[in-house]
Amino acid sequence: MELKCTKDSGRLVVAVKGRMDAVTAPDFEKGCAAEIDRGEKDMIVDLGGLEYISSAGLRAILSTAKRLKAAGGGIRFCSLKGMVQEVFTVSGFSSMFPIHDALDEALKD
Amino acid sequence: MELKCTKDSGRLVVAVKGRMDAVTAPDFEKGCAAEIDRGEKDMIVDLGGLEYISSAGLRAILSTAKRLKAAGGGIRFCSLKGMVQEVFTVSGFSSMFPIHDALDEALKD
Amino acid sequence: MGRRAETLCLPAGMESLEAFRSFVLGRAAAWGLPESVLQKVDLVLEEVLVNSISYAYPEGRGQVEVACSLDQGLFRLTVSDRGRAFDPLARKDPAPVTDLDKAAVGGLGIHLVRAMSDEQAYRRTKDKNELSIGFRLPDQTPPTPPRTT
Amino acid sequence: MGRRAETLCLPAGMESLEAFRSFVLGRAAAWGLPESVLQKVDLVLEEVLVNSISYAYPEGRGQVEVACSLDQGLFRLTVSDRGRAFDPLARKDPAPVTDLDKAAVGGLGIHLVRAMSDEQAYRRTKDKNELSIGFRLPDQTPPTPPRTT
Ligand SMILES: Nc1ncnc2c1ncn2[C@@H]1O[C@H](COP(=O)(O)OP(=O)(O)O)[C@@H](O)[C@H]1O
Ligand SMILES: Nc1ncnc2c1ncn2[C@@H]1O[C@H](COP(=O)(O)OP(=O)(O)O)[C@@H](O)[C@H]1O
Repeated sequence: MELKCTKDSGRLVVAVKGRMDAVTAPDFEKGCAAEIDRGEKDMIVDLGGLEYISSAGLRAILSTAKRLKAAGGGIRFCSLKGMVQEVFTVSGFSSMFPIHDALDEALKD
Repeated sequence: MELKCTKDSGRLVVAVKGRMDAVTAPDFEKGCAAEIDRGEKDMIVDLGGLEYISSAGLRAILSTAKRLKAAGGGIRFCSLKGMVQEVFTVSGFSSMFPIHDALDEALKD
Repeated sequence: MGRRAETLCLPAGMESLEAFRSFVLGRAAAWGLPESVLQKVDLVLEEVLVNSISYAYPEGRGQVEVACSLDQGLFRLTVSDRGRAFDPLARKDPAPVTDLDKAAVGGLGIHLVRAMSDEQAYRRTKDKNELSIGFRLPDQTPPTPPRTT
Repeated sequence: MGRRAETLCLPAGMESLEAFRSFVLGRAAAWGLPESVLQKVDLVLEEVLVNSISYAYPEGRGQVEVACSLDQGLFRLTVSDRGRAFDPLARKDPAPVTDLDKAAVGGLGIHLVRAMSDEQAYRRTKDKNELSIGFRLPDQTPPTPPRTT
């Protein structure tokens, strides 16, 4: 899994690539926690490069989302595809979080 | 396994690289048979690049050697190393065939 | 008569995940499972293995065995351990939670296993947990070619 | 108490050789076997597997199981099949032939198995052939460091 945090139009974009599984999911959680510690409250997670996610990945996302909400902010996702989209649907994550087709739409919101 | 047949000082040198196992040994036998069909009677087999040999490899060598002898010629080996040398020793092949340390010695003989 | 199952048995540790994965996906790919099914197998395998590894042997480490077979269009994955008895299919599937404050962290693995596979069966025989998951292959009938008149 | 054996069970076909090989060498390397022993394991595994694959199931195909374990400096490889009973260790080791005309093509596999391993045992239990081969690891005592005075 590869994690890249950048600022786009003043907003934090976390781009995730590869596989988010039981082995790599903690890296996502840690990477996001570091940004929250740095004062970030809102996060756009770009999953365009994510090929695989398991319940360990969902767990890492959920605790990140809870942290952001506790900080008074929130999380949104964009560019889900294939099995990642399917896992978001069957887990209810697609109803729990704002989901955008592409990054530019997420940035407009 | 990689097989390269060249002429050096007018003598046929067959250089073998990689692994000579149950899957690849028939390729050695076929490659040599083609040379014998073309009229070759004597062969120097350079095993300097061979990393592994199993009984299937010994079997392929033995039938090639029998063919060459039947044609009135013979086979010799050079540059054995590691486990290939050990397999030649415990199988008796080192006593059955002329073995040389290096190709230039085999060519002198 | 179907194919006999092919099995791999390794210690119940996270370091075994990758070997199990390449064994199962290697077999499944060799048997011609399409990418869409491979992804489901990949996910279900991780969920079931991680549970065995995390919960089956609270004191010390045991072994986990993974078997796969293909029979009449059904790819079957069976994961067994000799840990404490646990029937994951007896758990009521959680009602979908869409409120972040109410969502519990965890507990989604077994839900995904059900959602991503076509058949599930649990057996306890002697001291063995055996969870068997079936994936139906898409119909292989080739599409009717378009008419060219 | 040693490690429990780790096993892989696949169809008795030449197409299974590579999967068995990467399983066994992967385990052996993970357990720290030195290259010199790995090469012997590689060879012995091929010889024993090719025999099971070639001779155990004359009519149709069955399964072969490979187990490996490490216990007190002995790496043990066990190959089992449910084919016809055959004890390779009962064969008299052939006298070394050094005359090309007298050398028979074939029959060197079991000889190499013996020569390249430290222990061999065959068991027939019920309908199962079980050939177990042990490789002793070189003494791990680190060499005394040279004095620097
Ligand atoms: N093999 C098992 N043995 C014992 N308990 C298990 C086993 N698998 C799952 N469980 C229990 O079921 C619960 C739900 O499992 P799961 O849906 O995979 O979510 P998670 O593991 O993320 O909590 C686990 O928290 C655990 O208490
Ligand atoms: N698993 C087995 N079942 C039945 N017969 C076997 C088995 N393994 C070996 N044999 C017999 O033993 C002989 C010697 O085997 P081996 O030393 O490996 O040489 P090779 O297979 O090259 O002939 C074989 O030719 C075969 O007749």
